[in-house]
Amino acid sequence: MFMRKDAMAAISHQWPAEGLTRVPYWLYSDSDIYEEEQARIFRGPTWSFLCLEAELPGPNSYRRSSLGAMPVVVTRDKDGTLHGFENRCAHRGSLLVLNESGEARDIICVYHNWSYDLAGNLTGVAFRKGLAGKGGMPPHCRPEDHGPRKLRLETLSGLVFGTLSAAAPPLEQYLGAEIASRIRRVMRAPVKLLGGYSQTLPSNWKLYMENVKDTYHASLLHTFFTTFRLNRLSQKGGIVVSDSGGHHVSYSFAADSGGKEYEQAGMRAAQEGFGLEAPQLLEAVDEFGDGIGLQILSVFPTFVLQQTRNSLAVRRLVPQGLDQTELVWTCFGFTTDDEDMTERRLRQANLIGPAGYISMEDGAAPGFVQRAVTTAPDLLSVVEMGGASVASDDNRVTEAAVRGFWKAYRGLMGM
Amino acid sequence: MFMRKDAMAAISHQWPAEGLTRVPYWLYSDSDIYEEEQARIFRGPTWSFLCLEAELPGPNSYRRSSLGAMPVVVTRDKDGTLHGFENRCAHRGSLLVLNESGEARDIICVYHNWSYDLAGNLTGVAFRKGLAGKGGMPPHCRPEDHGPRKLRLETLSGLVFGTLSAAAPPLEQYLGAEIASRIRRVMRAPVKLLGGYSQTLPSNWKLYMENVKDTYHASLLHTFFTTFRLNRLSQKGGIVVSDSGGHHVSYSFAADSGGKEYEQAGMRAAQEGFGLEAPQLLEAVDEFGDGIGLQILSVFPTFVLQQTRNSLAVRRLVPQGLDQTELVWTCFGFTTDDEDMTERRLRQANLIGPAGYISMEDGAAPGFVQRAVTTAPDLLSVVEMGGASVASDDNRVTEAAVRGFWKAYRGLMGM
Amino acid sequence: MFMRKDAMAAISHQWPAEGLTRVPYWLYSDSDIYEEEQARIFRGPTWSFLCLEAELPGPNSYRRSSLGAMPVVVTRDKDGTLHGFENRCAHRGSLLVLNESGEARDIICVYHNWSYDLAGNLTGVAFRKGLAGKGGMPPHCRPEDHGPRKLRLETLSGLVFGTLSAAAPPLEQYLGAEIASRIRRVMRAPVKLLGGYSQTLPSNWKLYMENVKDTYHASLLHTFFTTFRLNRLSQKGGIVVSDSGGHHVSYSFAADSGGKEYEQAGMRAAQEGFGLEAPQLLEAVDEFGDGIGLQILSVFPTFVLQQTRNSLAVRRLVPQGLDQTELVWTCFGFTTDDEDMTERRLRQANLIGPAGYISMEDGAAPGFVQRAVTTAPDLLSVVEMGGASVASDDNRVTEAAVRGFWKAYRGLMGM
Amino acid sequence: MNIELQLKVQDLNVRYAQAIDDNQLEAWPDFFTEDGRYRVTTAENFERGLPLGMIYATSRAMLRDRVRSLRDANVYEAQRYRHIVAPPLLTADEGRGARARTGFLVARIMHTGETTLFASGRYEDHVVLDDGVARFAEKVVILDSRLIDTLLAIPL
Amino acid sequence: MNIELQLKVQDLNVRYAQAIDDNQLEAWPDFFTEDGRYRVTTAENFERGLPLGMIYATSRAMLRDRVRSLRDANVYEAQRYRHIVAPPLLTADEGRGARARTGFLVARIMHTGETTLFASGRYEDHVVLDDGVARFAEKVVILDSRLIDTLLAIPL
Amino acid sequence: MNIELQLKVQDLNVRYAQAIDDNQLEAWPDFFTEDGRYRVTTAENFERGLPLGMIYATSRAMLRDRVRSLRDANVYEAQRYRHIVAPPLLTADEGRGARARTGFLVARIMHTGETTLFASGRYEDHVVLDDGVARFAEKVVILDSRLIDTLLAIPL
Ligand code: FES
Ligand code: FES
Ligand code: FES
Ligand SMILES: [Fe+3]
Ligand SMILES: [Fe+3]
Ligand SMILES: [Fe+3]
Repeated sequence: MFMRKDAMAAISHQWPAEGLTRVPYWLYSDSDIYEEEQARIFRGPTWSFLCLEAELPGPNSYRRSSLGAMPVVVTRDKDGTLHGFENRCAHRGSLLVLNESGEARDIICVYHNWSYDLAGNLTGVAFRKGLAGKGGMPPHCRPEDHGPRKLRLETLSGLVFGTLSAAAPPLEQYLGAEIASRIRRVMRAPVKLLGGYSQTLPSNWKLYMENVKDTYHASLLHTFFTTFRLNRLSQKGGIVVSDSGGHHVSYSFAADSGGKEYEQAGMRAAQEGFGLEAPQLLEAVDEFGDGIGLQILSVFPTFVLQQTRNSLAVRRLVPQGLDQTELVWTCFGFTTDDEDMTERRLRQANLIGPAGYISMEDGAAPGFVQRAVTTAPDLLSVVEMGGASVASDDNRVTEAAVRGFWKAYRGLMGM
Repeated sequence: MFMRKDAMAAISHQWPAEGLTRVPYWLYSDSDIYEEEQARIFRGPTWSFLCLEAELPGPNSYRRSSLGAMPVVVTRDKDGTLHGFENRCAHRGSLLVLNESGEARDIICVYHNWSYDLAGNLTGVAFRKGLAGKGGMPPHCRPEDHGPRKLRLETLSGLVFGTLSAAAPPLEQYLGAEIASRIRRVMRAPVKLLGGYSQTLPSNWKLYMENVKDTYHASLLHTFFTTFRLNRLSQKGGIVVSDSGGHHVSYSFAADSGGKEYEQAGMRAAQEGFGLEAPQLLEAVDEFGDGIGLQILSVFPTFVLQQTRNSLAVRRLVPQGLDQTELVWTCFGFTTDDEDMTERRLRQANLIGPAGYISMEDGAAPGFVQRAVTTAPDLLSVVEMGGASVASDDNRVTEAAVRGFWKAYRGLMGM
Repeated sequence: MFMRKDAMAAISHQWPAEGLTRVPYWLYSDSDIYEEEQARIFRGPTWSFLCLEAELPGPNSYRRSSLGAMPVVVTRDKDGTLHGFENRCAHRGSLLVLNESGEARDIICVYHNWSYDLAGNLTGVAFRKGLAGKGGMPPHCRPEDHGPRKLRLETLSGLVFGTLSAAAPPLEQYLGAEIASRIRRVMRAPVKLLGGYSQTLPSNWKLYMENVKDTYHASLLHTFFTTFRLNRLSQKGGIVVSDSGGHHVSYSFAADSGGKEYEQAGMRAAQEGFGLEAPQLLEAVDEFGDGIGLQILSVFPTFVLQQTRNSLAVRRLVPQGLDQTELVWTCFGFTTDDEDMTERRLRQANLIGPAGYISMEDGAAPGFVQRAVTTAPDLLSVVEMGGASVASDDNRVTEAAVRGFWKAYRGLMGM
Repeated sequence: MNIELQLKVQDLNVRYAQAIDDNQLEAWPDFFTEDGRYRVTTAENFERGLPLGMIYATSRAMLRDRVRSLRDANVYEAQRYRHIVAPPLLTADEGRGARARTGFLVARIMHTGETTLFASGRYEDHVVLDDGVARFAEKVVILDSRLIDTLLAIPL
Repeated sequence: MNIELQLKVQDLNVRYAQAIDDNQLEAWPDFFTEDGRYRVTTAENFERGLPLGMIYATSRAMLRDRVRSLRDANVYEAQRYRHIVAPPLLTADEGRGARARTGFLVARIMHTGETTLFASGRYEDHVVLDDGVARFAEKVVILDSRLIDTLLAIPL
Repeated sequence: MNIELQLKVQDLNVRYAQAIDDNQLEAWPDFFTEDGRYRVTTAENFERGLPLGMIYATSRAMLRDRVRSLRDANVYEAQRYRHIVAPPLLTADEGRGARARTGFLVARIMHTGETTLFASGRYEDHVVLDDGVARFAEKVVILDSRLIDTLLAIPL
């Protein structure tokens, strides 16, 4: 009799014997996997980036964010303390907060006006005692026990992270010393918001995170990059992979070694460069004093901190299904910036975002994979640049950071 | 090895021990549940509202409707008798009727011209005997056995209901005497159609039905309502819940007790009222002679009969998937109405529908719940206003009618 | 406890005892079936039409096509040899080719610039040896083993077919002599492309293929056809069904027997004809010299070759999900055509395609079935015109070719 | 063809659409005469001669009431419209004004960024010169579809 | 810039679109000259120099035949269009008429209420004055997409 | 109301949109003055006074650089736009030019045929006469949505 895929899938869902150098394609197209990730990763013992502290400017303010697909609210109460909780009412489960952000002393659910303080505590139940002695809620009923799940919050240099899990280690420990110091390097002063935008990615969330951690593609996919020699693998630089594998840093120095490996390799990316008519686009200053012109940093599962010359941004992902993900960008400078520096950051913002000279391809490439591998669920992706290593390295022709992602992923998914 | 959600779901799908005062959120996000509901509820022993008799004006007329997601046809034959059947051809399963409504003496499937009478009986098979003695259908073949499933129809005061099930009790018994009499109260004369429209609701069908039966939200979500004192929980009124639990009536008298409970409770809905510049909008007459200004009546699973002052409407739901539902409105008056009464109904129609002052929120609130609970499948909704009662009551600060819905639902779903 | 659909489905998924004269509706609405078809039929031992040789005009050209839902590339190398392979990179699985068609000496994946020859062989891995002695790929790593799956290609009179399976018999054997000769009849000279377009069909792919093989519907659904007597079942003609059942030909001669069966049967399609104001639309020449005015030919699973008078086209299907399918049309003539013949083909193209006088209905009818049968998964479609035969016949009032489709389908699906 | 009038009516439509799309709801009633009529209905109701509207106002005062309700009473997620209005087709040019039929599309953009084709239809307008200013004595919005996604808060 | 002509051509486009959107198909052929040509094709075919059309007529009579077939012979679900036509770009102003290029969007509204962005593209028109009346001597509808959802019954 | 100017600005918009929709990107910078400014931002940034743009150019040279990058460096799937631009609302008529606010919709058509409503918003333009030719001294594209599907390659 006809043998059903369900059964077959259950059998085939074993990680390949090769380990981290191979990734099975069913991970991107199985809807059960997607649901599992929401529970085990995003609602599990991981820290998700929620927003910048600067996005909650004053007391009695709130903004929406998410823990994977789960909607959450981040608030700053009247004493300036930050709180985070699920955006779900204790009563019938309505969203508690509808606006992206705003100011409020308390939160009132629109559906039946149950009220909450900014810590997410249920403080009022409309007509709890009924009306004129009739109706209302029995004394033994404890709706407070069904309140929105509260997040543990920790902030690092103005970045707000949250988790639902008591089992998650403290944030600094989760990040490790090197990642934390690389975050501090960028977040060196109070943040001034410059603006934001989002992209809808036609792919599974993991494909975008792999792209971020994939130091191998940078100079090959982004040919503006290479053509204008803004960055070449031949430039000095390297990667850092955290012990957990889940976090990484990729960096390179601004100076160009002038290597000719590209021309020798004779690859598409090596077509001879032409000059910009308006080179001021790239005019940058070494604001961090260490000569590093590019630093891409990721924190498992879905956070990115980016320094592209003087253009700074944080990104976070919101999974919206098996093959759709929202990418949220927030660009910033520092309150200490003068006008020229702000203008510089805005000009260099031409390099990033959905229209960015060196980032537009990243919006599409994960989708190219999604479309090709859905009909190859039982085949394997090859992740063996730099061997099987998941360690830090002083070169970027490696997929160590991608393997690191899968190391952390497998641990959490129990695969 | 990796444990799959399917298996886990099967385990978690147990109704919580608290009974009707708790509703598990997986009911709104599990696609198997959706399929089960189609079979056990909509194609099971329930009566679904199909249309108004007035929507089939004369003999030899038809219109499309649905039994849950299943497309059906309702007809009035040449003798004026009403019939209902599945909108599916006996042959290869094409829709039999494409237009929303029309006139016809028989129904001919466009695909291969098989013909049916208005009772849904297969009356003709094109080339059944072949052509020039060749081809055609073997004598033993009985395509009639595969004809569209026929509905049992019953009408009550101009409302047409249908069921596929022989096990469904007679309509009046299904409704119970009190619900039936409340229907007759409104349907007091021959109907004159005023028009209709539909809404796409971004939520599971059950969330909208709960909203209808939720007498607790009315004055809290709809602040136009309270601000203009069109209805306050403090006004005299009450609810009726049928023995089955599945049907309900909520009603209130037009006069306002002038209570100040809102101000005391100090809730959002209590902002001090301002007057209308054009109060004639609300000018109404007591056409039913009992002082009741508002009566909302629902019949399990998906019918609503509404009297908002002089604005009258029927509503029915068409589930279109786990998280999308179409809401179909038909507004009417009576053939006995004079011009002023018609104008009054049209003016008061500003209160209802997708743009209605006191109903637009009902199009959105169920979606607020859908979006918040999808990532909380294993948590529970709290339905304990008015305790655990599922009985009629003379006040509306209760969720008894919502619990009644779940009482009927569990019985049919075998949960 | 609550019994889940999954379990029930597994039970109900048995082919009905009646055999090929009944088709269960769950075949069109079960997502596991869809996945199974991709593996067992499209990636299994069947030949899929990929493109016309004329669509790869010169050496070093490529174009995209598909094997079911699987994206593939067809190329013509510098020696003129045709190749076909999966459109998926050996590395991380990106689409290799993005444009619909073009010219190239080799194929370079945009993501990390891995390169391939036009046969789909991996020829270059960027930085395989690393950079300045660092990074790169270990010598033992054989990414070549993960290259895009190669297709076996065979061409017949300018039609290019491909399969992934070594078990598929040679193309001519797969088709059988009669189908092959019927193909050769039409493809009688080098092809000149006239253009193309596509349709999105709101239905499962099988419903469209059944429509193509359904010689019974032609004169009943398409009333332009009958009204203008372009073709009547009463005209001489017949069908050919291959031994496998999967392929078919339907043909009729241009002359009209003038029979009155329609009027006698008194069916919708028989409304008295009116003349065309501009009859030159239908003016045709007997270019094949056999008097056959209409020949529709299908090859399992998803290829159609069509001759409607002098209008010639190939069609192929691309399943895009359970209830969506893309239909790709390419219309052509021959390099030997003179201007009048080209004009004739273009004028008669008014008969075909999404706006075709006798084909527009075929874009919609499968969707009518899809919408009606989704809520009848356990009911059966009746396919008994012409009895249970799956044989060739000299009349077209039969569903033999449709039964033939299911004969081939069941064999491959193991049902 | 009266180019002056044609462009005057088009200009009225453009300003009307811009006011709504820029969330200038308070300015909306002023595009109507004091006793101006506004009705939103469906082509289905309109063609079947059924009088029901989704919104039905018979004076500028009723429009102001709706604006105040939308601002102070009704609950709906932050959203905006983008109207694209075709050039008007003047069907009659009366002394004091003109009858105009105008096709339109409206995209709705939610605060989440989600953009959908929310409405399409035509305006059947009676435009008059109200001491020099072109205003709507009547505006009937006839929607091609009977279906509204979620709710209709902002006027069309 | 010839404002008069510009607005005349725009007016022709608006009336053409309204006639179709109002289901006045019988009026459709009269927007063409007696030997007017009408062709619907895709940008892909057009740019590759391939002559195939989805609809191809070389006279008003052929357009009338299509209307009669749509009314009496063809089977398709009730649906309507809503055209939004940009202002025309006059590319040449010949003695008896003008060449105009005009962008458009068409929304399709099914009887069920479902609204989709059905077509986008441009018109390449040859407009002539046919005893005083502006008509199409040729109208080529060039669709941006090669993809038609379900079927193309009502003309574009 | 200055009909001449109104139509001049509209004509500029139409030619601008056609150039982009016809893939004449090389002609795009010439719609701007030598030191013309071009910025694409979101209504959210604009209303909150945040200066960030998705694209930000302060000279024709920077626009030419972008065109050359789109042609020679950037990787994106073949796609085209279809702009529908409303009539402009002239908000100020200065000596050398005008301030115009113009609503627009943009459909995006992928090589696969897939058509989506890609963008909606308004142009805030400063149009000047540059030795007789109307050009943009500044064009700010304010998108109604903060969300871009996949990427933004072709300018809006
Ligand atoms: S759902 Fe929040 S108060 Fe009822
Ligand atoms: S499907 Fe209805 S006649 Fe064949
Ligand atoms: S995915 Fe093709 S080169 Fe990496
Ligand atoms: Fe990148
Ligand atoms: Fe309500
Ligand atoms: Fe057909």
